[in-house]
Amino acid sequence: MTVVDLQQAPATQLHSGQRIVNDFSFVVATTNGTGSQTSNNTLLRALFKMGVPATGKNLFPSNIYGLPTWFYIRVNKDNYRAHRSQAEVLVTYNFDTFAEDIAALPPGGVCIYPMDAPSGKKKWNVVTPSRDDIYYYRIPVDELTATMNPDQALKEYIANMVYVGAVAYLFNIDMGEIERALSYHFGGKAKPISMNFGLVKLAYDWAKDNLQKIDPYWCEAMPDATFTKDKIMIEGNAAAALGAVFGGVQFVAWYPITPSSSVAENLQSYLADYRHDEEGRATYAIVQAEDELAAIGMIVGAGWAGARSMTATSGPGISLMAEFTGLAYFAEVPAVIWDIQRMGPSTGLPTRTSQGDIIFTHFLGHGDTRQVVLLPANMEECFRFGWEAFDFAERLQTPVFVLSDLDLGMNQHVSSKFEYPERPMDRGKVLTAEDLQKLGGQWARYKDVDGDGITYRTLPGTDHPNAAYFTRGTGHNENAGYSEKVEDWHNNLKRLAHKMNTARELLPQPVIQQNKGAKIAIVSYGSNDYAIQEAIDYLKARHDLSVDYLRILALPLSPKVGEFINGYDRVYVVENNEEGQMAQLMRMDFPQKAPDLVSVARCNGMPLDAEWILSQVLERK
Amino acid sequence: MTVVDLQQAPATQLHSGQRIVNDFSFVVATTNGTGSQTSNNTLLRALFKMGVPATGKNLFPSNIYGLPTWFYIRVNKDNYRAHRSQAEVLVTYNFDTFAEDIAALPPGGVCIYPMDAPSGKKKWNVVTPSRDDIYYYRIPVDELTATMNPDQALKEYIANMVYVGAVAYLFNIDMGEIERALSYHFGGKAKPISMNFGLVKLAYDWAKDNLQKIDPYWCEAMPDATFTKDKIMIEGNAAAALGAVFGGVQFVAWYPITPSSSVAENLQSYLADYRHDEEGRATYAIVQAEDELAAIGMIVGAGWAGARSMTATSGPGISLMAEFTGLAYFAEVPAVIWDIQRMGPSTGLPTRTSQGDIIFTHFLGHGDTRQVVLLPANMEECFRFGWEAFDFAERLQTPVFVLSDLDLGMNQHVSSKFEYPERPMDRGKVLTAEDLQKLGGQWARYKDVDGDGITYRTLPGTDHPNAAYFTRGTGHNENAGYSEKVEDWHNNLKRLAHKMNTARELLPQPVIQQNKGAKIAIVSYGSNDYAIQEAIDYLKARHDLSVDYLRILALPLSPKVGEFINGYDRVYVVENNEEGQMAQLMRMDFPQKAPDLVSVARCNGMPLDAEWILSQVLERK
Amino acid sequence: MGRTKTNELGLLAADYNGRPSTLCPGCGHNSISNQIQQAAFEHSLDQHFVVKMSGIGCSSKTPAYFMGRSHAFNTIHGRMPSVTTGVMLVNHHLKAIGVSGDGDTGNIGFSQFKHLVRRNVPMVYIIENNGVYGLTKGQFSATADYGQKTKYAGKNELPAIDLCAEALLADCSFVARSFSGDAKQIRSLLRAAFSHRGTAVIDIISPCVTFNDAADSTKSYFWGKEHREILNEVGFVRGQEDIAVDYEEGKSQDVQLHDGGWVRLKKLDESHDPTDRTSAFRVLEQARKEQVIITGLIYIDQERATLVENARITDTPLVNLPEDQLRPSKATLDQALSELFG
Amino acid sequence: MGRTKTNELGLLAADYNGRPSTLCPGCGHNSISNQIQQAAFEHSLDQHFVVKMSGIGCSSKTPAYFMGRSHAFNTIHGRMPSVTTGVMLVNHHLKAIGVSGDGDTGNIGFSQFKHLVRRNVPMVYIIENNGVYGLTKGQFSATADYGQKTKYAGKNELPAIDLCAEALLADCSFVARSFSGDAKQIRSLLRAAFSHRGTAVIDIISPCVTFNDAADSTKSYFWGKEHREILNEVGFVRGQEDIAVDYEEGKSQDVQLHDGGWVRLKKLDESHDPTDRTSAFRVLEQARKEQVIITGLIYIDQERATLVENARITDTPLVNLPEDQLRPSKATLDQALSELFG
Ligand SMILES: Cc1ncc(C[n+]2csc(CCOP(=O)(O)OP(=O)(O)O)c2C)c(N)n1
Ligand SMILES: Cc1ncc(C[n+]2csc(CCOP(=O)(O)OP(=O)(O)O)c2C)c(N)n1
Ligand code: SF4
Ligand code: SF4
Ligand SMILES: [Mg+2]
Ligand SMILES: [Mg+2]
Repeated sequence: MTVVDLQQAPATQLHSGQRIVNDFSFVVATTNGTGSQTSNNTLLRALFKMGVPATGKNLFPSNIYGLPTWFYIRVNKDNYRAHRSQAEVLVTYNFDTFAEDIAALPPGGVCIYPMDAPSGKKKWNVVTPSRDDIYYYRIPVDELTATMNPDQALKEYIANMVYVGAVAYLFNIDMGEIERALSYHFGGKAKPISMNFGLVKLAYDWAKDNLQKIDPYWCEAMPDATFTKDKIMIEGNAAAALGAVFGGVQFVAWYPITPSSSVAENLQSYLADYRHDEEGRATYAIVQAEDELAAIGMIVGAGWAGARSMTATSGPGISLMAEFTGLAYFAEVPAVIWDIQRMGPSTGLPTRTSQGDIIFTHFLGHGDTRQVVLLPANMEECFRFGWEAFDFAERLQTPVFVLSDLDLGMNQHVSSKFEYPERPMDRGKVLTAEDLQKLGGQWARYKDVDGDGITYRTLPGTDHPNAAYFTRGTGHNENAGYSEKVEDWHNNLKRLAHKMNTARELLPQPVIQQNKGAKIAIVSYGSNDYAIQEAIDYLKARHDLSVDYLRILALPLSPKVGEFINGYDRVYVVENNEEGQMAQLMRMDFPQKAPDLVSVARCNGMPLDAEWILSQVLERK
Repeated sequence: MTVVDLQQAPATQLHSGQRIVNDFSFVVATTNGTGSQTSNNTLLRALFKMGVPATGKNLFPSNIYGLPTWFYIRVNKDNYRAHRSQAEVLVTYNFDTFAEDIAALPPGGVCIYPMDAPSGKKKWNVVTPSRDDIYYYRIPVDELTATMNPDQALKEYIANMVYVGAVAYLFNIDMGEIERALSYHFGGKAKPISMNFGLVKLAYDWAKDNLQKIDPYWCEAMPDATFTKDKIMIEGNAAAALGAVFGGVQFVAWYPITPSSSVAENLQSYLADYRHDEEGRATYAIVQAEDELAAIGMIVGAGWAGARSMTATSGPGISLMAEFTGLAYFAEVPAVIWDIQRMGPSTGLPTRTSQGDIIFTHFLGHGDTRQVVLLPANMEECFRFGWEAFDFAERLQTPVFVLSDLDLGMNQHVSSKFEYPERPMDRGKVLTAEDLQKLGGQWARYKDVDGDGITYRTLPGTDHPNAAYFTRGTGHNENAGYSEKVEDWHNNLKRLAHKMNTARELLPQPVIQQNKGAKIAIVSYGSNDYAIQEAIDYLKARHDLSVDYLRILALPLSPKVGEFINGYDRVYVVENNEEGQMAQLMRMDFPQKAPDLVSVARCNGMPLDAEWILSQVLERK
Repeated sequence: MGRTKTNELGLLAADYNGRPSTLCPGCGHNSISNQIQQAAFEHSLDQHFVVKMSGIGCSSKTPAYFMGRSHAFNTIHGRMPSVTTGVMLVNHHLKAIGVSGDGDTGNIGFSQFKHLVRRNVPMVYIIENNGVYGLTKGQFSATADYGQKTKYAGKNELPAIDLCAEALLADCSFVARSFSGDAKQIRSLLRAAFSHRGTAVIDIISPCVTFNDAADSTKSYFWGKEHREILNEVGFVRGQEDIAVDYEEGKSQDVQLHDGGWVRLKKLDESHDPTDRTSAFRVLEQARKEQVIITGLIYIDQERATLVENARITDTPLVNLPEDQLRPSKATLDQALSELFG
Repeated sequence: MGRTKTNELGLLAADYNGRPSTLCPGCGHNSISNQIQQAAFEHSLDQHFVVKMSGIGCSSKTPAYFMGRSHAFNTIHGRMPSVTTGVMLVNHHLKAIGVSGDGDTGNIGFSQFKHLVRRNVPMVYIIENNGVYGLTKGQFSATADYGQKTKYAGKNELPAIDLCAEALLADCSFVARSFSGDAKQIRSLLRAAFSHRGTAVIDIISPCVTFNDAADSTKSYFWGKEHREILNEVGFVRGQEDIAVDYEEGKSQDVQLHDGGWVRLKKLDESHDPTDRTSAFRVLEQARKEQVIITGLIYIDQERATLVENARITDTPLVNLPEDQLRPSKATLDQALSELFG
């Protein structure tokens, strides 16, 4: 990049004069730890309150301070909420990535950047952008910030409000809503609100006085639209935690790991708010364990003792939990494990999203182990599985993994208000002392009385002389006695397989979307949903191609998945990992249809986007 | 079982008078920790030296003392060496399993049992066997043992020699060979040899004087047969260890676990014998780690530093090694991990064999990890992979898992003498200081220079200013620098996938056995080989069914497997686990042929047997 | 008397039996099992509210051999502490008796052990310490003596970990040591431990008859040369009678093990103040120097808050709370949602 | 001078630089990186024979920021000890500098740490101890002070693990403690550690600017109420200047941290005999009682055999042995086979 002294940015008028309204994306390039999240969320929230569907994606580095961060805000009047990899409007405070950020803009794109040094460290005033086919606006970040006289320590933080003001002016974002958003952010505290909003207004006014709107992008309030009406904004990890609180979670053990920590941290704060008895005693316990081996061990212990227990982790933690979840599978102990997936292998990219743990988690544990997996796709399902996972775990007496991902977990998403659980808790087959009394003390821990593969258990502390049994990860007979007998082993494993078949029907069934006459279909799961919905619309609209769609909600796979795929010439299995892991699992479970499954898989740290899916379907017809 | 005083066992003469020679099985029922292994191996070895193919399988419990143990010896003149689940001749000292052991005999079977109490604990003298369609011989174990005047502590141990003598007489086993076998066992030490052989002879003579041979089973020396000529007897774990010693293993770290401990223990003793320099300093190091996490960590460190390093473990250890092997896969560090498979899930049955870790190990590590796996089928391959695994690990710069099993690892098998490695060690792509000098210091750790996906590494301690690089489990670019860039991530993962494709060709290729005109085939791997060979012979001989056979030696699967299976109407994938795990992997890799794969899988702790395989093939035509 | 005597719950000693042991005859662990069930009987422990917790090993199997009316969880190797932590937090009315081995606790489970103790999880934590891995046939554990030799594992070149000192350093609130043959001492320590609120660690030297068999180990039996010559396979186990000792507080006693080996035990007396942490350290350090095994109650802190207390949970154990205390109302959900941006 | 001075290898201080740090400005870890490279320069360490080992955490990232000409292995969380053990056994000519955090060492890696020390693996083991998990945003680690509060993690109800005492109890042969701001002391301890044969543990209190920010922590900065009101998100990090201290042996010094918090440091003097293990324990126990951070060389044992020595390996590092020393001859194989039954 040539460095010259340049007071004015080039501002060639390029667009045809047509306004592009509520259908473009912003990207805000900053560095992490500088407080830009407040500004970004403020913009997002203001748009949301204007009735404009807006989706935010935070692309942040795996450190604490000073490395590049990008925040994407997609504005879309049709309520498409998937990530778009192309942003038209760049706001940047990050000198280090300026060149690549500029290069990524489409022709006719917009770049907003400082004319002085917001952090006092970089020479924005001597930079020449490398392209002349985009619109530029320059803003005096430092100067305006200084006007507020902020505490030196807070200067960098406050400075972000300058772009909020400029963007509000340039793209017509409601200042009232911005104030509301800030007020929400600062919990109504007058001082920070006035300080921050003061600077927003200053910047807004400066922009109004000094900038000429030359680009075609506009936001417009959609007062009649229902996309955001009665909706909330929340992160998936908070939704999961809230769900668990309403699932009656009794015990949480965890070990910090990005991007799952906020599940536990939200649990901590929601539990503190909502789960005490009249005397203020907690109806839950939460432990930060010394590592993941201990976290999973604790929840297995708590689950065995009869509590609804959970942990949250990410890839490396899943690896470390293999031995214990194998035990829980075989000894039939309920437990709920949230895996907020990030990019692997290994430590990988801790702050990038992926769906890479599907196969590994489903088979987690040596020696013929199969784990139950739930696959939430949105905030509603994060909340729902938050409570429902306990029902499944206790009903099936097995670990239940909920595979969310960083995209769902750590981004703000618009959501319907969560529905209160529609049925009482299912605590599964537990025999009390009274039950045992009635049975004359006759029962066997691993005997399949009901024919569903699920047996009865007692909890420690059951006051009956026949209540006790011996729990073990070694081979056992129906009475939980140690056994090396071939028949005992076989019966037990057959029953476990049968239980997994029960699970196939019990677990959430796939969501199916069918049109008459479609010959091809997409199968997918989890956070890909937004992009797939959009891609299906485009395939119809642009290419007149009808595509049906099945979204998997759980593993082991429902027989409905098999029935569905049998109806199509070709089935595209779309997912966000390298291997095409779900396609692999489907090949295993539905070998007859394996030849017609097309794996559409990619993993680059970003959520999938509609254009890419569309192109894959078209390419591989 | 009725208990009466009975001096004579029923001895109905049932057989037609035809002798059944060298084609039947013994089972010796004792309790563990009583020293019966010496006796059993003595019989096995004597048969071997008589030229009679004999295969031993030890079925022992997961404790140290006093629980039921069965030792099977299959005698087969045609050299079929698979396990047979049916034994015709029972020798028992175990009162507790007497009833079930008797019940398991075929009509016309033989039962040899004490007439007094060998351990002084059980009332053998008052027992009535429950069947009258078998032959009985009773032997005065206690009385004969007492004659030798053994140290009280050794009585139980020595008493086992009584059945050796009786069996030798009844079934015509060469006493000279028995003495030789004992002499081998006791390392030539005169005192124990004479003590033990003395009792064998005493029992032999007693039997000669007191027992009338009434059953049809006979052993006969086969002086002209070549099945045992020039052969050795060895356990797979010893073969593996010996192989590793000749593979130049430099570092071993391990944590005890059945059935893998004897890999390390054999290593320890072989290394002590054969791997010191002139001054008696070790050319290796071996560490008993504090757990499997440390064991794998140590060998990853050693592999990174440039040493041939290995560990041996079993299922639970594999679970615990998931995180580290994911790191090694991604950071591209060589290491060799032997998994002597036992029955899972969880702690399962530690002393029973299985092939249950195939899928889990192949995908070991969260987030799109793929591991290289070798699958030895016999002693020759245990030895061979013992050294060759290092070549593959260093060539591919990745962990190499060798999946043996308890059947191979802990039983004595007849084997050809091992061949000395036919090529020098392949230490892989390592740049020395001189290499770097020549390159002018220009190199990049993760750059695919040769187009095979395998890149060059330097070792710590390379005396060149450009040698160093930074090894990490996080996303990295070609220069091993931390990178969150999409392109860097993609390029790296694509290269890793490419490397795995290189592996498909580099690793041992499948062993194929084809007959003209066969329409069906069996695919299998590992220790199933013996049973499959036998089943194929029977299918031809008894049912005139031609069956071809491919034995997989490595994962990821060779393209040859795909080519092979394309040639058949139906392919039976035979294996010793619950899920049919190899069938699943084949469905993944060869979806076009998935509909024609038939999974033939069973896991009951015993090696597969020919009759069962045969029945499965016939049933599922 | 004896056999027909009942305790406060009206139970016979036999009501505290478990299944027959499948350990080697003479294994120290069997003596400990006997004392656990005897102490439980004497203490009138209600078995229905006891959980027996263990890892993996010969020692970890023993919960099957005592108190058959109690729930038990034989978990995985080295991880009993975390499982017990979970159990006790969700049901603090239970009494947890954990049994572990020196390998289970000092090797693979070392971190869990230390962190459990640090958290002061209410439980009795018994280590049946033989310096070897019994179940996997005699390899050294981290508590093996420096320089110790066994015929299966050769010579140990590493210093022994002292699990009492480790517990103490991790702020353990009850630290004791005993010897498997000292029935009376074990029983009285167990009864004290049963009454303790926090983590009570009892490290019991418990010789492995089968594998820890060289003369120069503080935890061993000695087998003569003669025997070794004959027995060159692990497959043979020579059963033994239990060892029993009984000696006074403040005294030391040299105990001859079956095969000639000796251990020197020294029982703490009243001059030792078990509430003084510094002096507890000193006593252990002294014993280390003198190569004796100090037995008795080494340290106790009755004040330290337990993990359960710190959790400030309901008096009713969490597992016994009814649904309406676990699932907040619809109104609460509405409240929570209203606090979100929306 | 300074910048152009060369050491015995003819290298400039700058030759020991690494990549620019990506830690928070003012993070104690940065000061330590500087001292490591400075000490390495002064000590004329040959970087080609140094390996920089680490786990995961802000601290564990730092090997990227010093000595760019040395190989480095940034392993996985808490497992640096085992990896380093493997490295040093196969190439004992290397010098290993391990960097870990308190979470990495005291929590997830606790067992590996203790067992490494017990084995006396030749290496310098630096703990950059801030009482919190920096990289995952401020949760307490096991070294957090009892009762400590931070705005992100609330109040810590558990006793702190003292990693020096833990090392000592595990028979560590070199135990030292320092403070990230004490450049001179760190350098001299590092140079002593570089010369030590076995495991040299240096626990360096290294405040986390960003998360350990309540006044009542011995490892913390204090942020005023005012600030907290404005900043309710973790997303903002306030950079700071490094703290520097410099004081005499035997003296104590109260160090004011940027935001008002204090720590009291006390430097050991010559009256402390670092070869006396009992007195080392006493010094640590005393400091614990007085709530001061004792700094300096706490314990050293120059005699204890290292793991490498116990392994009795060739003088040539194993990795440098040629094929003919690694693969025995065909005759040896024949010999081995002939000893099998056959
Ligand atoms: C993860 C794992 N690794 C290894 C083993 C094998 N194993 C079983 S018991 C045991 C050692 C037991 O030693 P200790 O705890 O001292 O008990 P002891 O048998 O001596 O009473 C080992 C290593 C296992 N079961 N699980
Ligand atoms: C197995 C695993 N669990 C959790 C994490 C997440 N994690 C990364 S760093 C860290 C804590 C680091 O704390 P510390 O060692 O004290 O280093 P600091 O950042 O404070 O310097 C954690 C929990 C991980 N990377 N791997
Ligand atoms: S092997 Fe040792 S520890 Fe295990 S049961 Fe036998 S004597 Fe006891
Ligand atoms: S978060 Fe704390 S430990 Fe991490 S770099 Fe910042 S100041 Fe240092
Ligand atoms: Mg033990
Ligand atoms: Mg820290």
